[in-house]
Amino acid sequence: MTDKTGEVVLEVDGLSKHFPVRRKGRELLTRKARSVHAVDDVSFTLRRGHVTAMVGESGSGKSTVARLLAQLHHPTSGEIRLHGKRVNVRGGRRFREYVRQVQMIFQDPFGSLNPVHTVRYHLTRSLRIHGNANGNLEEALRELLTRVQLTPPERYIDKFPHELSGGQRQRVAIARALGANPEALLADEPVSMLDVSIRLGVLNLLRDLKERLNLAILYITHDIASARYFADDTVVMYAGWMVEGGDSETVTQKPAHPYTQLLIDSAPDPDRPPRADEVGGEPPSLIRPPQGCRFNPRCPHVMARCKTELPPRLEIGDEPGHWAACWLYADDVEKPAAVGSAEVAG
Amino acid sequence: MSYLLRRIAFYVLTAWAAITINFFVPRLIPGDPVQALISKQRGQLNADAIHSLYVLFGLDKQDPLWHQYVEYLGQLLRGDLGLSFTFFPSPVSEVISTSLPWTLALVGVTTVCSFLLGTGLGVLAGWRRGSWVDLVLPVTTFISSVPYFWFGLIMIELLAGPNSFFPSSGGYDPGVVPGWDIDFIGSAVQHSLLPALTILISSMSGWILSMRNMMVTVSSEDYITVAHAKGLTDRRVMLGYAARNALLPNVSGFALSLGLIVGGTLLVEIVFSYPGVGFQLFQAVGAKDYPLMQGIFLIITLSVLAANFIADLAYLVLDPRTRKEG
Amino acid sequence: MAEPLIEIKNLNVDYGLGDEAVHAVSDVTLTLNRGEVLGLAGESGSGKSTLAYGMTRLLPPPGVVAGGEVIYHDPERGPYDVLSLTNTELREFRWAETSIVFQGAMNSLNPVHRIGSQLTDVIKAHDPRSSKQARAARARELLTLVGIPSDRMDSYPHQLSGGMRQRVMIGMALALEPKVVIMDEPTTALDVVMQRQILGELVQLRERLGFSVLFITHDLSLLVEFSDRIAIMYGGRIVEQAPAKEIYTDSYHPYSAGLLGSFPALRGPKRELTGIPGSPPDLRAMPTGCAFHPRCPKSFEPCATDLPVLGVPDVTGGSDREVACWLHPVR
Amino acid sequence: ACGGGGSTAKGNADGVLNVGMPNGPQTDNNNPYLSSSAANSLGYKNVIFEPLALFNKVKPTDDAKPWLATKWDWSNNYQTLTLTVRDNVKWSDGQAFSADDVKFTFDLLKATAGLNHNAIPFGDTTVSGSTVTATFTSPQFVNEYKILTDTPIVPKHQWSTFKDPATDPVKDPVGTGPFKLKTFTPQTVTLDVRSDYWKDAPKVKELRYTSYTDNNAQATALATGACEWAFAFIPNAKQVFVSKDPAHNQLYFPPDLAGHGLWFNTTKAPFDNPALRQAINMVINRDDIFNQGESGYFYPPITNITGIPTPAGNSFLAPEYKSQDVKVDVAGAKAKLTGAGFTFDGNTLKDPTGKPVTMTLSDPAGWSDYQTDLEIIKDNVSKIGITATVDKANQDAWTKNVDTGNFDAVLHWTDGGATPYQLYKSIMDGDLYKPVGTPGVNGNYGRFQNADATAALKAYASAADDAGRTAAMNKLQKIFVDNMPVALTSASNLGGEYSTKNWTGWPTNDNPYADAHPTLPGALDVILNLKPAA
Amino acid sequence: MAISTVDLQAAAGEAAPTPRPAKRQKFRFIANTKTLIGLIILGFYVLLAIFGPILSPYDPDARGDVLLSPPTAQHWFGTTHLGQDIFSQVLSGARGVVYVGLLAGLVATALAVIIGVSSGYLANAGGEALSALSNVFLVIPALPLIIIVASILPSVSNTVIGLVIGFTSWAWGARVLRAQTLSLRGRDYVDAAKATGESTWRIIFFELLPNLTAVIASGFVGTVIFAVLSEITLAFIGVSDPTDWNWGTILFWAQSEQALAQGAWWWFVPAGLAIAVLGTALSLINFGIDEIVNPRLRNAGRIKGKSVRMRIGFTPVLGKENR
Ligand SMILES: Nc1ncnc2c1ncn2[C@@H]1O[C@H](COP(=O)(O)OP(=O)(O)OP(=O)(O)O)[C@@H](O)[C@H]1O
Ligand SMILES: Nc1ncnc2c1ncn2[C@@H]1O[C@H](COP(=O)(O)OP(=O)(O)OP(=O)(O)O)[C@@H](O)[C@H]1O
Ligand SMILES: [Mg+2]
Ligand SMILES: [Mg+2]
Repeated sequence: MTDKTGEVVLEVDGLSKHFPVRRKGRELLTRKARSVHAVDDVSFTLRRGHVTAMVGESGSGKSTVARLLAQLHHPTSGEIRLHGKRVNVRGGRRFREYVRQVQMIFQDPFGSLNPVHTVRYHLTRSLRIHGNANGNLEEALRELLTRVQLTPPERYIDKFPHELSGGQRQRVAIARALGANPEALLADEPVSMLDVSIRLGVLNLLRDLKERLNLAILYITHDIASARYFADDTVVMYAGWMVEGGDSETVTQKPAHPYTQLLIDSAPDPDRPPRADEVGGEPPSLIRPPQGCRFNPRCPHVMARCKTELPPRLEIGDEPGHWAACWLYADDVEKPAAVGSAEVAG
Repeated sequence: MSYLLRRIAFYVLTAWAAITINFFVPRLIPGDPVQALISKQRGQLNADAIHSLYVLFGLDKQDPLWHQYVEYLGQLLRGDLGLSFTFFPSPVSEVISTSLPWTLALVGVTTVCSFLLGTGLGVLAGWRRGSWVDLVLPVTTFISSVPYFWFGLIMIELLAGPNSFFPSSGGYDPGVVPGWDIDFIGSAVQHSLLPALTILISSMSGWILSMRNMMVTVSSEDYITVAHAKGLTDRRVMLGYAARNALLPNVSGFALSLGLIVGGTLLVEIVFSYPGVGFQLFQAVGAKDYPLMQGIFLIITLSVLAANFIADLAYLVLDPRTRKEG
Repeated sequence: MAEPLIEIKNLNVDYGLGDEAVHAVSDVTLTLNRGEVLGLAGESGSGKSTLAYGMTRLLPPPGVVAGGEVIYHDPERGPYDVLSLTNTELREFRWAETSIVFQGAMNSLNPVHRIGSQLTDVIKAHDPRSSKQARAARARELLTLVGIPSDRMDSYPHQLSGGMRQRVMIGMALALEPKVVIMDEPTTALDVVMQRQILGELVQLRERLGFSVLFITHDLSLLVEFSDRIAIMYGGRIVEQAPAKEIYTDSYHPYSAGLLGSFPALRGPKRELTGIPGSPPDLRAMPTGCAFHPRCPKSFEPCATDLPVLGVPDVTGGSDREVACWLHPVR
Repeated sequence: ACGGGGSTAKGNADGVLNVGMPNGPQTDNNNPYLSSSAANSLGYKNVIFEPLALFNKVKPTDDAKPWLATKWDWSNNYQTLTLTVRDNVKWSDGQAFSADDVKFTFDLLKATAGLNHNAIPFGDTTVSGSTVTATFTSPQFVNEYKILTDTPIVPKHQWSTFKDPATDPVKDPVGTGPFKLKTFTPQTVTLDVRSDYWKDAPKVKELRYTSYTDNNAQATALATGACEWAFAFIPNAKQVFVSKDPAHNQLYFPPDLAGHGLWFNTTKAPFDNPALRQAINMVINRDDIFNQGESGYFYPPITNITGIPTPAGNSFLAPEYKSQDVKVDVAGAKAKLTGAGFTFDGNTLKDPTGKPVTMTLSDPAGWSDYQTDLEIIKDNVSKIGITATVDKANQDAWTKNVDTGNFDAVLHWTDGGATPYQLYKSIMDGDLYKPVGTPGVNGNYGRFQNADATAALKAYASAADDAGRTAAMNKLQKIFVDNMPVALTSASNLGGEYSTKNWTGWPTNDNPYADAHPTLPGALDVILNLKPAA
Repeated sequence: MAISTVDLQAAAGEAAPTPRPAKRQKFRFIANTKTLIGLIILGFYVLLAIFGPILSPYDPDARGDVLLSPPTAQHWFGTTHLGQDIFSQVLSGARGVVYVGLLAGLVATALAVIIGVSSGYLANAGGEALSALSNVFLVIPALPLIIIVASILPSVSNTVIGLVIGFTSWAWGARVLRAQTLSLRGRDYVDAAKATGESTWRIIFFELLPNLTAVIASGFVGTVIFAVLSEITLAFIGVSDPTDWNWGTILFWAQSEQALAQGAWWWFVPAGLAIAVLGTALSLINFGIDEIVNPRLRNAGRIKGKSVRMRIGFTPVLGKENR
C-alpha cells in the first residue's frame, strides 16, 4: 500500500474555464461574446499521500478548479488525467466510476446539503453507493460521525441540515465525502466554519487518512497557516492563474511572488503589530482581465514587461520545485519561449 | 444564435409530430362524416341522401391514408385548411375565424383575470400560512371542484331568465348585427358575463393552490429571512422576494394556459351556447369533420407551441439560474 | 467611554417548544458598547449564530426566544427592548439600526435578483425618497468598498464566487450606516488580503461613523487583531469575556486556553498543537455543573455539580473581564 | 340569443317572427341543396326558394297545392312528368321566373350527384313555352313528394354563373319566395319580406332565425318566449314549455310515415326466431315509451301491429290489420314463446336449445330519449324472463356496430316517405341486405332476408295502378306482422313547438293543413298563414 | 443539582446510550386539523367507493312508480323521470368517481413527474426528446382526445377511462415540473449528490423530487380534480362505463331531462356537491403536505394549549411565564 505514495492520482494540464456572460440589449449588436475567465491555464498534480493546498484570492477560481476536477464543470480547454488517463465524463457509469475515486467537499455547507434529507440519508447514500456499508450500516454511520467529531452520533444522525450550525453542516459534508472512501479528495474550504479546536481535529483526521489510506487531497483554504501545517505542497492562485507553487513550508515562509507575499503579510497575526501600509488595489475584473501579468495593476514591483507579457512559470531555485510566475525571477538572457504561446486574453 | 436555431428546429419538429398525430387520431374513430351526419339527423335524412353526400364530400373515392396525409401536409404548406364538412363548403379557415374572436375574448380575458386573481390570492394564502387566509383555498377548491358545466347551469337557472340582466345563452342579442358599435359590444359584454364568471371561479383555485404551495416552499429560504432582516416592508418581502421566486411554475402554467385559450372551454361554451371554438371543436368531433378538427387542432398546436416558447423565454428572464452557462 | 449600545440580559433561545426544546442559548448576558468591535468566538455549535439571530428575532422556526431582554440604547429615543417591538417597529429598527451578515451569506442572496437591485432595495425601503441614481451610485460605492468591481452590479448571485457573495452581503450591511453591525462568520470565504482590506475598511468606517460590530468568527488571530473585546461561548453560555489582547496573552477559562492552543501559527517555528480533548456537549443533555467540565484538564469537585456564573473574577487586574469558571471565583 | 324580454315584446309590433333551431353556430351558406348550409339547417331556404307544388306531409294522400307549377301530370307509369309553370312570378332580383329555371334545376341535379340529395334518377328535360317535360329512368310514384315539394327551384341566371354549384355558398340567394336575406350572423339570420311576391304579402314582415347551440338552449328560449317556433326535443315539454304559458305555448307533433323501433339482428340466435321477436313486440309498453321516453309528445306511439303510423297511414292499412293494435300482453307473449319451443326456467326464458335468453340493448349515450326507451324495454322484457342490459355506446362505435350487424337489438329509425313503402323498404328490402360483418348497409340493418318482401317492394314501386300497389302493400304488411323484424314503437313526427302569443294561424291537430317543422317545405305554407294575434 | 455523582464518560456522550432523541413524528402532519378533516372526508369517500353499492337502498337502475319526486323519506334525494332512486345512484356512483379520479390522478402525476423531472434534469438529447413528447401531448387537446380515444376502444370501462384521462393529462404537470427542475438542477446539493456518485435516476427521484413536492402536490390535487371533472364531463356527454353509475351519468340524465328547467333540483344538485366536497377534501389534505415537504415548516405548534405562531423573520418571544 504505502509504496504507492507519491503516485500521481490526478493531473491537471493547461486547464481553462471561461463562463460566457450574457450579452445585454446593446451588446447583442456588437456580437462580441464576453466571458468570465474564471480559470486559465492551470496545471498541477495530486499525488497519493500528499496534500496540495490551494490558496489564493477570493474569486480566483479555486472552487472552479475543484468543480472541474470533480467533473461538474467541463473545461473550456486543457485536460484532466486520472491515473494518466484523460477523463472528460458527463454522466453515466463512467462518471460514477470516476467519483468513486475522486470526491469533493463543497465550499458552502448551507447549499450542498439537501434540505429535505437528514444527516442519516446523506451519509447512508455515500456509504451505500460506494459499497462501504459492509453489513453494519448503523455502525459505519456512527463511526463516520464520530470521526468528524459530531458526537454523540445519535444526536446528529436524524437531524435535518437546517437544524445544524454551520460548522456541524461542514462536518456532515466532510463525513459524506469520507464515506465514499475515495483516492482523491477535493476539499473546498472544508473547515472554514469550524472553531480552531475542531478544525485541528478534522485536519488531523484528514492527515491521518492521507497517511493510512494514501489519500490525495486538494485542500482549498484561506487559512494559510493551516496550509502550512497540513499540506505538503501549496499552490497560489490569482485571478484564474496559478502564480506560485512549491512545498508548503517554502511558499509560506519564503513567498516569491509579490501576490503571495502580500497574502502572507496580510494573514492576521496577533503577535505582530498592525501594519500601517495596507496594500490597496482592487481585484481584477475577470471579464476583462489585465493584459500581461494579471497582478500588475496592484504589484509594487511592476515593470513595463509585466503589462504586456504573461510571465511563465519560473524556477526560484531556493528549494526544488518552488516556482513563481513572475518576471522578477526571469533570467533576462533566456526569453521565455512560453510567452508567445500563452494567449493574451482580452 | 445556434441555441435559437436549435429551439426553432425543436419546435418545428414538435409541431410536425403534433400535426401528424392530429391527422391520424381522428381518422381512427370508426365511421365517417356522412354516417355521423345521418346518425345525428336520426332519420330525417333519407337513406338516398347518403350517396350524394359521399360524392359531395369527395369521400366516394378511397385514397390511401398516407396519400391523404401527404396531400394534407401539402395543403397546410399552402396555408389551405380545406373545407369543413359540417359547414360544407365553407373553408375551415372561415369557420374558425368566425368563432375564434369569441373564444379569444371570453377565455382570454378570463384566463388572465383568473391567473392574476388566483396568483394574488395564492401569494396571500402562502404568505399568511396558518392564518384565516388558509380558508380561501378550501372554499375556492370547493367552488372549482364543482363541474363548471354544472355551475354554469345552476347560474343560468338562478341568475338568468326572461327578465334578468344576464342572458342565458349566445354571444350577443339576436337582433344585434356584429360590428364595432356600442350596441354590439355592450350586448357581447353582457352575454359574456356569466360564462366569464363561471370560468373564472372554476379555474382560479388551481392558480391559488399552486401559488400557495410554492410560496410556502420559498418562504423558508434563507434569502427571505435576509429580506426580513433588511427591514423591507412586508409587502416588498412578500411580492419582491417570496412571490417573485415562487411565481416561476405558475408563469409557465400561465403561458401554457394562454396557449390553450384558443381551444376554448368546451363545456362552458356548450352550456352558454357561446359561439366559440371549443363548441365548434366539440361539434367537429361529433360530426367527424376531419378538416375542421384538424384546423382547430392546428391553431391550438401552434398557439400552445408559441406559448410554450414564451414560457421558455419567460423562464430564462425570470430565473437566471436556468440559463445555460458553459 | 464604555457607553452601552445593546445590552443583552439573560437571553434564552430555544429550538422547539415544550419538553422537546433544545436550549441553544442559555442565560446569556452581554453588552455591546458604542463604537466597539466585540468578537464572539467559541465552539462550533455553541450557539453563536443562535444568539445573533435570537437577539434580532430572525431565528427560523422552530426557534423561539424563551426569555430575556435585549435593550437597545437608541441615541434619539432612549433605551427600549428589541424583543418587545411590534413587527412594524421591528422592521424600522432592522438594518437602519442593526444590520446583520448571515453565516450562510453565500446563500442568503436572492438567486433571481441581480445583486445591484438587492443592494438598492434596502436603501429604498428605508429611504423611499432617494432617487434611483443616488441609490445606484450608493450601491456601486458599496461594492467598491468590499472590493467587487462595480461592473458586477448586474451579476446574479450564482455567477459570483463564494467570497464575492459574502462581500456583497457585507457591503449590504453597511448600506444604511447602522449603529450595530452583526457579522456571523462573514469572511470564511475571503482571502486574507481581502479580509484585511475589508476589515480595515470597517474599522475606519467605524471610527468615522461610530457604529459597533458584533463579530462572530473562529479566526481568533483575526479577532485579537481587530476586536476590542472578545467573548467566548461554550455550550450555549458565555464562558469568558475580556479585552482582546488580554484574553490572548492570559486567558482565564480553560476552554479559551484550549482554543488558543489549537491554532496554527503562520510564522516562526511550527509548534505542537494541543487541541481540546473530548467532544462538544449535547445541548439536549447538558452535563450538570460547568458544561466544560468533562473535557476540562483542570476540573475539580464543584465543576461537576455547580454551574459557575459569569462574573468579574477575584483577581487583581482589570475589572473589565468576566469569566465563568470555578477556578476563578467571582469577586 | 334569448336576451331579456326585449326581443319578445318587439315580436308582433314589428311583424317579427322568431324561429329557432338547436343546430349550433352557422356559416354564411344559403345553398338550399347542401344539408350543411344555414339555409337548410335553419330552414329559411323554404321561404326563399319555392317548390313546384306543396304536399301536406301530415296528410300524404291529399292532393298537393300548386305552387310554382300550376299543374302537373305523370305519364308512362310515373316516368314522365309534364309541368306547367306559373307566370308572373319574379325572382327576388327582379328577373322573371320561367320554365327554363325548372329545367335548369332538374339538369343541375342530374349532372351534380352531390346536390341530388334525393337521388332522383333524372332523365332528359325539355321546355316548350311554360311547359316542362321531365323524364325519369324509373317509375317515380314513391318519389312524387321529393320531386315536386322537396326540390327547390333555383334561378338559372344566377346559378349558371357558379363555377361549382355543389360547393357554392350562394352568399346572395335569389329566390321566388316571399322573403329575402337581410343579415347573416353565425347566430342569427334575419330575412325581410319581399314587396313583389307573387302571392298575397305575408303578415310576417321579418323572420329571425336563431341557431341555438343545443336542445337545452332552444328549450329555454322557447320557455322564455324569446323564440316562437322551433323543433327540438324537450324532455317533459308539458312542464318545461307548455306550462310556462299554457294559453299560447303549443305542441303540434303529427306523426309521419316513418318509424322508430327496436331492430333485432335477425341473423343472430335466438333473435332469428320470429316468435321471440313477436313476443318481445307484445310486451313493449309503448305508452311508457311515449310518456316517459318521448315526454308524451315527441314521437307519437305506433300502435298498429303493422308498424304503420296512424293516422297518417290509415289509408294504407290492410283490412285484416285495420284495427289490430298491439297491447302489452305478457301472458300472450309467454304462450307464443312456449308454443315456439322456448321454455321457462323459473323466471328465466330459455331458447329451444336450452340457453337462457339475454340481450344487449344499445344506443348512443347522448340520445337520452332512446336511452330512456331502452330502459323501459329492458324492464318490459324482463317480464318474459329475458335479461337485458343497456349499453350506452359511443355514437361512433354504435354506428359502426349497426353498420356491420354487430348487435343484438338497437333502437333505430326507418326511412319515411309519402307512403309506407319507404318504411318497409328500409326494414325488409333484400336488395339492401349485406351479410353480418360487411359494412355499408343503407337500411335493412337487421339483415332481414325474405324474397317475398323484396319482390313485393319492387312490385309496389313499379305497379302500374293503385290496385297493384294496394296488393303489394297488403302483402308487405303481412310479411312484416308475421316476421316482426323490427318492433316499431314510435312514429317520426313533423311537428314543432310554437307560441300563439304573437302569431296565430298555426296548423293544429284540428286543422293539420301543414306540418310544423321549421326546416321542412311546409314551413312556407305555415308562415304565409300566420296572422298577428289580436 | 441533586445528582452529585456524574459519570464523566456519560456526560461526554461517549458510551451513554442516550435515548434516540425525539423520534421523528412521521405522521405529525395529521395533527393539522385541516389535513385531518380532509383525510376524514377522503376516507369517507373511499368507504363509499367500497361499500356504496351495498349501502344503496335501491337498485340504482330499477324503475319505480314515483316519477320525478322531490326528496321524501323513501327517496332521500328524490327520483328520476323513470322513478329511479337518486340517493342510490349517488351512492353507487361514488365508486366510479373515486376510482377513476385516483387512478387518473396517479397515472398522470407519475407520468408528469417522471417525464417532467427527467426532461428538466437531463441536459442531453433524451431530455429534449422528453420535453418534445410533453409538448406534443400538451398540444393535443385533452378532452376531444379522450372522446376520440374512448370511441376507438371497443368497450369503455372505468379503468379504461381512468387510464385514458391519466395518459392524456400529464403533459401540463410535466411542463411545470420541468421548468421548476431546471432551476433546481443548478443547486449545490444536486451537484453534491452527483459528486457523491448518485445515479441520475436517484438524483431525480431522491434529491430533486422531494424539493418539488409542493408543485407535485398541487399538481396531484389538480389532476385528480381534473380527472374527476373529465370523467364526469365524459359521462355528461355520453362516454362512460355502461355497466356502472357515476355522478356524471346522473348529471347526464339530469341534464338531458332538463332537470333544472323542470324544477328537479334534487336530481342535479347532490352529484355536483359531492364532487365539490371531494375536491375540497383533497385541497385540505394539501395543507399537511407542506410539512412533509419542508422540514423547516414542522414544529410550528403549540405549547401547553397556547399556540405559538412561528413566523419566518419574526421569531416569537415567549412570555416569561412560559419558562
Ligand atoms: N432547528 C434546530 N433544531 C434543533 N437544534 C438546532 C436547530 N438549529 C440549531 N440547532 C442547534 O443549536 C446549536 C447552536 O447552533 P448555532 O448555529 O447557533 O451554532 P454556532 O455557534 O453558530 O456554530 P457554528 O460556528 O458552527 O456556526 C447547535 O448545536 C445546533 O445543532
Ligand atoms: N456559473 C458562473 N457563471 C459566471 N461566472 C462564474 C460562474 N461560476 C463562477 N464564476 C466566476 O468565476 C470566478 C471564480 O469563481 P470561484 O468560485 O472558482 O472562486 P473561488 O476561488 O472559489 O473564490 P472564493 O474563495 O471566494 O470561493 C469568479 O469571478 C466567479 O464570479
Ligand atoms: Mg470558492
Ligand atoms: Mg453559526
